Formats: sequence, structure tokens, C-alpha cells
Amino acid sequence: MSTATEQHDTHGDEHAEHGLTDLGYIKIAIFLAVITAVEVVFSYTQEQLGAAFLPGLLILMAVKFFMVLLYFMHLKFDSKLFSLMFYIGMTLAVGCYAVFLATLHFFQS
Amino acid sequence: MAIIERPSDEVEVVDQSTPSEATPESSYGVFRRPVETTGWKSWLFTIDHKKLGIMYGVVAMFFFVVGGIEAMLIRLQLAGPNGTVLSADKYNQMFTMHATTMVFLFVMPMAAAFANYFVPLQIGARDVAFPRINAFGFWAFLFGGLFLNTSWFLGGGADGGWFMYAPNSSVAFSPSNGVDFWGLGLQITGIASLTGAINLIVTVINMRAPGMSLMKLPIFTWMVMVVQFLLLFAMPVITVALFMLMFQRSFDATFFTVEAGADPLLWQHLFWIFGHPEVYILVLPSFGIVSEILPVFSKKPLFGYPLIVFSGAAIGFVGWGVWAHHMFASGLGPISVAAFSVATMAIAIPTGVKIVNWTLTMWGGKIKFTVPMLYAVGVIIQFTIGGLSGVTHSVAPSDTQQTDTYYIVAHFHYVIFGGAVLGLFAGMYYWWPKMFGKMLNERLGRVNFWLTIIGMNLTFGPMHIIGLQGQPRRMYQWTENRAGEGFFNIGFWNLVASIGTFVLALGVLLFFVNIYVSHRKGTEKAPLDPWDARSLEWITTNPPKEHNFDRVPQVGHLDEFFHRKYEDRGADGHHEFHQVATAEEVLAEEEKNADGHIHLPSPSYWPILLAFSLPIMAYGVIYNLFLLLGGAVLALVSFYGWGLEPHTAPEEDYDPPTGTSMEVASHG
Amino acid sequence: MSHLKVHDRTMSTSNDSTPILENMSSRGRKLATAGAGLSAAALLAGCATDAPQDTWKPAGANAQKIQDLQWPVFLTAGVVGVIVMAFIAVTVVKYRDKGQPIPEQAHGKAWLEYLFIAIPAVILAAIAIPTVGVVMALNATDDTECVINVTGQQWWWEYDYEVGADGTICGYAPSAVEASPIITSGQLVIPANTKVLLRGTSRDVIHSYWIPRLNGKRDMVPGRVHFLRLESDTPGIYAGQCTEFCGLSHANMRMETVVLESADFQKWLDNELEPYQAPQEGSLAAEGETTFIAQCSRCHQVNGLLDPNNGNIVVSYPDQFVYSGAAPNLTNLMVRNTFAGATWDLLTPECRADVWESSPEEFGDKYLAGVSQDCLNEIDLREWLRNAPAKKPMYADPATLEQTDGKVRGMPYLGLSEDQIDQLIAYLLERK
Amino acid sequence: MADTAVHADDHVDHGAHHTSTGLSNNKLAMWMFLGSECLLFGGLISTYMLYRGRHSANLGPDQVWDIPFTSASSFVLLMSSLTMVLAVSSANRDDDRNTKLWLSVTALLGALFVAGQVYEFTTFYREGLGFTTSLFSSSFFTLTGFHGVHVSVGIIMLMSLVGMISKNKVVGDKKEVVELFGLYWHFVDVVWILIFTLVYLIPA
Repeated sequence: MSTATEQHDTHGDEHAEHGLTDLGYIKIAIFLAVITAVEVVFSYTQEQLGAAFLPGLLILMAVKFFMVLLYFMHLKFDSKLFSLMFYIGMTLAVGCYAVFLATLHFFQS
Repeated sequence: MAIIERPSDEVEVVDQSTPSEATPESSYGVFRRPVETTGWKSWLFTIDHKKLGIMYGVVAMFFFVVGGIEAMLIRLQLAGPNGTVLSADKYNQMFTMHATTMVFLFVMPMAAAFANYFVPLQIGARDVAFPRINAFGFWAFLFGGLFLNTSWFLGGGADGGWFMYAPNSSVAFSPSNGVDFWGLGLQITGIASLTGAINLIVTVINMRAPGMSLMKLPIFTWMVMVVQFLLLFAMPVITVALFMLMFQRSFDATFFTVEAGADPLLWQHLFWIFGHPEVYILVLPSFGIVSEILPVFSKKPLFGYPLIVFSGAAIGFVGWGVWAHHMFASGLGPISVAAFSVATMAIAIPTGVKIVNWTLTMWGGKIKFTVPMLYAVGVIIQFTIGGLSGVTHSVAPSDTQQTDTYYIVAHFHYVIFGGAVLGLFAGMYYWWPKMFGKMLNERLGRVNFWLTIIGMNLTFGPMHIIGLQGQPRRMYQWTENRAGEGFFNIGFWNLVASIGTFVLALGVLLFFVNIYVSHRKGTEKAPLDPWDARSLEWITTNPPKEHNFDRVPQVGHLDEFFHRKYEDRGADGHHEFHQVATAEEVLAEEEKNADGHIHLPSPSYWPILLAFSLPIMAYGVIYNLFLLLGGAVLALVSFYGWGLEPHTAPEEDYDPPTGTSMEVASHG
Repeated sequence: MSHLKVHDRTMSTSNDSTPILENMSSRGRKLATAGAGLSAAALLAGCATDAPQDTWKPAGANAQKIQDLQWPVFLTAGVVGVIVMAFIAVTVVKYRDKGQPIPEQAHGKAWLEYLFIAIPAVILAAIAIPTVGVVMALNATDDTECVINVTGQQWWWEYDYEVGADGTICGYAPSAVEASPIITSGQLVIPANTKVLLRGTSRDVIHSYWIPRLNGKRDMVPGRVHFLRLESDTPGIYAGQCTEFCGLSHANMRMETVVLESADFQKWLDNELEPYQAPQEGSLAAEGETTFIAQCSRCHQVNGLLDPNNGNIVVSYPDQFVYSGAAPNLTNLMVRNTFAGATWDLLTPECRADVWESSPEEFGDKYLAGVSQDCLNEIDLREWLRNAPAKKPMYADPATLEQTDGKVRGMPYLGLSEDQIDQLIAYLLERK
Repeated sequence: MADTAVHADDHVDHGAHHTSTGLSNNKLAMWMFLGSECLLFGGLISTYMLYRGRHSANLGPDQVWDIPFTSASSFVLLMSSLTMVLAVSSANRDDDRNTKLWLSVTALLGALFVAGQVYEFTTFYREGLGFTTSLFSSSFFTLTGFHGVHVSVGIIMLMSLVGMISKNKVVGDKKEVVELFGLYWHFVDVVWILIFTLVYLIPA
């Protein structure tokens, strides 16, 4: 994560469109692979982790999700309009389906 | 890239020397591209948004008649107690197909017709962003609609209601193929809606004439854009539900089988997460049309334009948070019910804003009551009634008395007929001269309007009473035992409603008569600017040329056309508007400065072929999986054909090679 | 708005114009209504009876809560509607094109726009607050005095009165025998002034239980249990109708809730639990019993029925023939006065009117008298026995039963002879 | 269905610079399509969530999952995102050779993932978990099946693109076409990131 941010910072705005260098992408991919590994470790240590298990796993998932979205898919460097299109859909999906599951008492069980 | 102008009389030759980028050399070397501009081929393979718009309109009107006949049969059945016009089975199919037809095959495509035709014109574009996808959308809609209606001849239509609640939609409870046709048909039209939505949003965002900022967009275009966003995000939800229905019915999955542990409310939620935005999908285009017409005939800009834009967007957004108000009686639990009840009330606020601002647009104006204006005012009044009755059942406990009764039928017909359909008719009268170069007869139009208004109020007004007196919906018969006596007698009002349907039908019939009368030989050509209009689509000929505008208009005002015709000569806060130019003069100015390089993409076989593969696959799901495979192969071929096809046909495809009247250019 | 004023229009029989109208047939009255102008119609409204499913005529605490909430909302909506219409009317008249100059091209006034956001917001907030309160009150289950199970299926309702832990049904102990569950259908009988809670579900598709004068509707969903409060202080029959579309014969799925005084409910309870009385030997009814066992008892239970040939208890097994797995229990059919999903009357029109329109004081006795030979509506019952699917559209054609493993979704055609029908009617007449 | 159509079409005024916002029509359309897909996969995931516990005793998620195997195939798909981004990067440098190479590797990794999924499905089937066995299995196969179809369509598209680049048959701006394919491919990967955690790692 930190690698990526540094990469971006060094770029400056005029180069924003270009995204990262190939090396930057490889670093991100390694980072993503490491998180995936941590996730898998999580799933085997559920008992030791206790209450931290579920939120931990969800945070790791979200980190991966946004890393791909922001860097691989260039959303961080691209027009805000693209972000808007995607995030409207994403927000509606998360919002509606969360309420939908809540009314069917999914979160109580 | 080289783009070749279709042969056109209007624009003179420019230079042929502009070099083009490297392009794939010909269509394929196998087929000649369809490049005709007249005759049936010019319609079948067209990618012109105006031709597609007209075809959307024609097909939508056809389905309007189909849905109307279904409605009349329903009302004939219910005119008296224990009606025997239809059997219970046929009646159930009739109301299911009536709703499905009117919603998916009339109101939505009719709005799409106007959106297709006028959005590019209103924003000063030469076509939509993806003309071939546009053509595909139309054909998918047409084939989907026809596919859906072939069920009548193949064992009967769907009989589960347009909401198709599980588990009543399962094979055990609905053994005919009707529900399969319904689900697959809606999938196909859903694909059409989704592609259309992406196309139109991109068009509005990216293809506006210079100077046209988002806050200078004509209001119709704004409302269309909101609707396309709703479609974009609502369609996938119903897609999920329809896929599950298909897996349930055709492949023995158990998504809605209670014995397997399924929850029937799953379907209801998915259906209404789609279904509620769908309501706004139906009415917002008409709101846009009304918001176009009122300023024109009041000679005033739309009152509170930014607020109307904002309220349209707010309706679109809040519309996602209220779906469960269709489910107040379905046992959601008190907390959900209370929350959705309050959210539903909130949506009345932006809706109220529209009504108030429409009225204030007329206030202080110089109102001319032409037929489109009559319809527009009709929308305000009828929709207000529908909106207020809507508020009465946003109150959840009250709704548990009203839901699934005729009160709800009355409510949503005031919204959808009074709001959406009257608005669409307003649009037809308003834009007819633009689309076809002939005026619709005003006098016949007035009779048409009044018969429609009287008919709709006779039909749907009594349903308020019938519903509050406790008559449920979707009953193929009612009995005198439950009819009561006196003023509120259910039988009397049912009869009135049935009579009203025929008045309404007569009104609609007059519309067709009007088309005939107006297009007889020898009727006058419509004036260039018959209404003294305000927006961009009028800065071109009637009907518009194939390339829409000779010069892409430069936009400086919200009501650009008005400001080119009128000038404020007042001073010191005093305003005095004087006409400084006629429409002809404005147009002449544009023509004089015509763009040298106008290019349009060529027609294509692939959209219609790809669309045609869809019903084949759908029949395959119902009857034979090999057919599914055949359809898939056709789809794949079409994809490759499409993907490899250059945007314009090579010169030698034009027949005869018209040489000089073609141009090669890149956009200036 | 005349609707608001006519709450007890049944009481206004002393009105001068009433006698004439009372003598007119219902058809005549309808024609008179149709012919009369609006003022005459309004006058008529004061003297006629509303439909039995009128949603604006509460007869119990729950429906009253809804009524108290909804009439101010309707009133407000009406007033707002009139103001808006008047405003539009004034606008279009005042600003018609009379040759006035082109108006100022003004785009609006901010304060006016905010005002018109604020006004509806305040009105809606005023509606929202009591709405939430009533939603909560109507979903309360902690004050229940009597729980009755209700199960919907295509196309009728079954009621199951459980015996509570204290050995009573809804607080009533049977006089002669030990309490055992009562299973009936069509008409739900409840004691007056009792907070009844229906605990409902469905055996096939979604149905909705709705007695407008007692409460709003509640869907009964297969695989889920939903609750609905019912309560009334006035004895009488309250009509209802299934309101969730439930397939072919949805229109023929009706129900009634019968409210009885405490003493009358006790009588009803005792009667329900009375042991089976076989028909007199050699009578037509006794032949009917044999026919019933041969033709009907596969699906329909009559409690305590013994097979005279072998003395065995006759137990129905509808799950083998009916898709939903149930058929109405006919033990005391003739106490109820409707049949086949409460769609047809067991009483002739005159006798029906006598029971349905009786005063609350007389109602209990008249209802409990059940159906007598003279009052039996033989026409509909015969048609039903002759060919049920022809009378009530049901999913009973063998050709279409493949998907349901040959099981019907309603009563099939039994091919009974006229003699058998005579016997069955004689037998059924004694089921009370 | 629409995805291929979207990428395959181009805009009348090809070239992003002529649009009102200066953004490419195709890219805007692709992002809208992906936004729309959020609601499709959201619906499928929610349905799975609702139904994941509804199965017979010994054929539930906790019994049939093979986490090490799925982790490996998830890793493969994740890496295909890297190769895809390298393809886009090469295309931006007008390096056709490397573009084709990375696109092919991406398609290969995708195919490996799909093969893994096919293997997983057949294993489940042999253990007795068919499509219609339980609500859990129906909703699981529907969700992962939809995802698998998306990956498969992506593979076909990638391979077609490689062919079209070789034969110089790409209609429109090559860089942009590769980028659009990339967006689609990454989105499919992003969906799998959600599925991997929500479906496989969190016990029912």
C-alpha cells in the first residue's frame, strides 16, 4: 500500500493519467498476494482471533478490492466521472442489498 | 479514421483528399454493407437515431393497442357481477399481460422513442454515442415483445400477475409455458433497456453541443438521463430474479420452493428493488415532456429549473429506498414497515416540488391552450390526484386496508395513465410536426384530449370508491353479496368504470384518426416553428435532416432557441422582449454556416442479427436446448461481425457510387 | 367526504325516505342510483348499507386505530388537492393569452421554492409520527388473549383452535368434555371483546387474510409465520376476501369472521366438541354416511365418524390427493353458513339475510341455529357436488396434473349420481 | 452480453478529444456497465448469503470447501490481473509484441482459473452436491457460475483481441481497446476477491 502511494506522490499531477510503472504494478500484485495469504491464515485461525476474525477479514477484502480498483483499473488516476459511475452502482448495491438482507433477518443469525 | 457521409442532397461536396487512418479495408469482403437510405432496408439496418425513434414509437403504439384490448376485455368481464366474458384462467392471463404489455412494451419504449429521437437533437448532436447499439436495443425490444406475446398462441400467456410472486410462479402452480415466456421476454427487453441506458447516458454526458453545460440541458434530456441511470442500476436486479425464475422453472432449481427451505419474500424484495425505480422510469420522461411544453406555451422559462432538475434526481435516488412499501402487508416486521413508510412520505416532497413549479411556470405567463398544452395541464391535474392518493397509502397501516384493492389500481392508473401516458400524448402532439413535418389537427386533438380525460376519470375515478368499499384486485368475478347498496354500490361504479374504458378507447381511436386526417394527401406542411418553441431540436428542418444540424449549434442559454429569436430591450430592471428573428432566419443562419465535414456511420446488419439471436435462444430454453445452441452461434457470429466491422462502409459499397456527393473527413 | 358522515347509516332507518327504498329490490335501487343525479345519490347514501368489506367502517379496536389515522390523512390530501386545483384553475384563467406582452424570462424565486419544500415536509412529518405509533401498536402481540392458527391454501382458509396450557380454548373450557383442538374452515368464530391473535401461514402459495372491518390485511406466506390481531365488541358476521393473488380461483377465496357474545361462544365451543352422532339407521342420511365414507372421506374429515361396516374410525388422508395436503374439515359444516372457500351460501337468500342483517343482540342465536332443511341453499350445494371444478375454477383436469404428481388443487369432479347427491345432502344437513 | 457489444462498438467521433467532457465514450460506457454489474453480482451474492445455511446436514459449505485449492486458483486469477495491467502498459508503449504476450498470458491464467473451477464443480458433484441438491448448492453454483461465465467470455475476448492485433484488424484505438478489456477483466477479478472472502473464507 505504502509503495503505491509513494509511487503516486512522486508522479505529480501532469503524469496522473499514466498510472504506475510496471514495477509499481508488480509491487501491488505482490502486496495483494500477501494479503490473500494473510486472509487464508485468518480462515485457519478463526478461534484464536475471536471477535477480530470477521471484521479483520472484511477489511482485508476491502483493501484488496480497492487496490485493484484504484491502481489496476486506474480509477485513482482517471476522471472522477468514471469513479462516480462505478461508485453509484456500488453504493446502491451495498445499500439496497444490506437493507434487503436486514429485513430478512440475515444479520440477526 | 475515414468516415463517409451517406449520400445527402443538402450538403455539398467538400474535399476528398483528407487522408484517413489505417482502417480494416472492407466490411468483410463477403457481404456488401447495407447503405440504402430509402426503402425497407433503410429501416431494417438503420442506425439513425431518428428512424429508430420512429420505429420505437410505432411498435410501442401497436403494443398500446394490444394492451388496451386486454384492458377492455378485463373491464367487460367486470362490468357486472359474475362476469362470464373470460374464464378465470384467461382473466388471470389478461391482467398479467395487460400490465406487462403496458409497462414494458408501451410506456417504456414510447419514452425510449422520444428519448432516441429528441435527446441527440436537444443536445445538438448528430447521433447517439453508439448508433449500432442503439439499433440493437430497438430490435431486442421488438423481438422480446413479440416473443412475449407469442405465448398467447403457444399454450397461454403468463398468469401470475406482472409482479409474478413466488411460489405461485412455479411450475406446479402455473404449468403452462406462459411464465417462461414472460421471464425470458423480460430478459430480452431488459437487455435492450440496459444497452439503451448506457448509450443515452454517454450521449448526454459526452456529445453535447459546445456551450451546453449540464445546467443548460433541456429538462426533457435531464429527466431522460435520470431515467437511464435508474434503468442502468435497476435492470440487473430483475435480471438476477428472472434468472432464478428460469433456473427454477426450466432447470429444477429450488430458489422459491418452500419445501426446500426457500423464502418466498426473496423474490418480492428483488422484484420491488427493481419495481419501484421502474415506476419512476415510467413517469419521469413524461415529467420531462411536460416541463418542455409548459414554458413554450406560457412563454416563460421553467420556474426553478435547477430545483426541478434536482428534484428529478432526488426522486431517482430516494426511489431506491422505498421499494418495500409494496410489501407493507407481507409481514416485514414493524421496524422495516415504519422505516419504509417514512421514507415513502419523504419522496412526496420532490414530487410536490414538480407540481408547484409547473404551476408557477404558468403563473404570470402568456398561456396558449394548444393540444399539447391541454395534455400538459391534464398531466398536472391528474398526476396530482394520483400523487395525493399515493400519500394516503404511504401511511402503512392505512395501506394494509388499501393494498391489493382497486384503490391502488385507481392510484397507479392516475400516476401512470394520468402522469406518464398523458405526458406521452402531449409529446406526440408537440413533436409531431418536428418528426413528420405535418401538424396534427388541433380541433380533432381537442376532442381526442377531452374524450381521453373524461374516459380516464370515468374509468379510474370510480376505482377509488370500489377499492375503499373493499373490492380486491385480480378477481375474475365479483359478487353482489359483497357489493353493498346506495351511492357506494360496487356494482354501479364497476359499470361506470367499464363504460369509461370505452370512452377512453374512443379517445385513443381519435388519435389514430387524427394521424390519418393530418397525413392525407394535400394537407399542409407544418410551419418550421409552429409553437414558437425554445429548445435546440427546433433549430433544424422538419423533419430533421439525416445529420440533424447543418452546423452544430453553439449554445449560450438554457432556452437557446428562444434567445435567438427574442431580445430583451428593457432597461433598469424592466424587461421587454421583442422578436428579433424568425425561426426561418435562425435556420438560414445555421445553414449558411454549415459544417464542411459531416460524417455519419453506415448502417449495419449486425444489430438486428444479434437481436434476433435472443428470442431464438429463449425459445431454446423453453423447447429445445439445441435451439439455444443455434441462437448462441448466431450471437457469436454477430459479435465477431460487429467487432470487426468498421464504422463506415467502403465507398464501393454504395450503390451506385455517387462519387462527388460523398465526403471523407474527420470531425472538425 | 359524505363518506365520513355515514358511519352508522344502518341506524338511520327512521329516516323519512327509507320505507320506499326498503321496498325496492336491490336491482331497482341500483337502477335508481344510476339514474339519479349526484345530489339524489348523496341522499341515497344516507339510507343504504355499505359493502360488507367497506374499509371505512371499523368494527373493532384495530380497525379503529387505522381509521383514526387515515381519515385526517385523507382529509389533508383532499384539502391540499382542492387548493392545488384551485391554484391551477386561477392560473390558467388569469394568465390566458389575452395579448399581454411576453413575460419576464425569470427562472424562479428561491424563497418561494424553499417555502414549497417546507410546507409538504411539515405536513408529512405530522403524518409520519402517528403512523409509526400505529404501526407499532398493530404489531404488538404481548396483550393477546386468544391465539388461533390460520392456514391458507388454494382456495380456502383453515382454522385451528389450539388448547392452551390451562386446558381451555381462548379461556373457555368446554362444558361436557375435555378440551381438544377444533379445526374448521371458511368462517372464523371468535368471542367478542377478546384480543385475538391469528398465527398464520400457508400450505402452498401466498395468501392474504383480510377482514376490512376488523383490521388491515396480512399476507400468509408458506414457510413463514405471520401474526394478525383481530378484535370486535359487536357480534355479527364480518366479510373478508383473500387479497394476495393466489392463482386460478383467487376470486373464490373468501372468508368471514363471526363474532359471538361470551355465552354464545361457549355454546359454539360445546357444539364443536360434541361427540359424533351417527344418522338414524335406514334413513337417507345413513345412506349418505356410507356414500360419504366411500366418496368424500379420503379428503374430508368428519370427527368421530365410524365405519358402520367394520367399526373403524374413518381418517382422511388428503395429502395423497390434494396438492396442498389438506381439505376442509366437515364435522360441523352446517353451523357455518358458507362453503367452498366461503364463496357460496349454505343458506337461502332469505335465511341468509335474516342471519347476516340481524341485530347484535339476536345474532348469536340465529347464527348458532345453523342451517335447517328449509333454509338450505340446495341449488348451489347440488351444483357443487355434481361438478365442483365447473362451479369454482380449480386445477382439477387430469391432463394438467403432471407437475403436481397427479394431485389436484381443489375439489375434483367425483361423478356422483343424483341419488348419491341426495344422500350426501341429507347426511351433511345433520353435520351441526 | 452487452459487454462485448460495448467494447466492440466505437463512437461516431472516434477519439476522446471531441467529446464534451474530453473523456472517451467507450471508457465511460464500460464504467457504467461495471457499475451496473455491481447490482447483478450484489444480487447473486446476497441470494447466496441468504441461502448458504440451507442444505442437508453433510453437504454444506463447511464440509465441501477445499480452501487450499480455492486459494491457489484465487491467486491465479489475482495474478492474471497483473498480467492484464502489464498488457495495458505495453499497449500504451505501442509495444504490440508484449501486448500480445501479456494478453495471452492473461487468457492462459484465466483459463487455468476456469479449469480449476470446473475441477471444483466436478468434485462437488461427485460428493453429491448437484445444482439442485439444496438452496445452498443452487445459489452457490449460480453465483460462481455467473462469475465463471464472465471469466470465460473474457478469455474469448482476450484471445480474439490477440488475433485482431496480429492481423491488424482492431477497429478503433488499439490502446483504448486493450484498456477496456483490462477494465472488464479487473472487474471480474474484483468480484472474485469478494466471492473468495465472503463465500469461501467466512464460515456459514
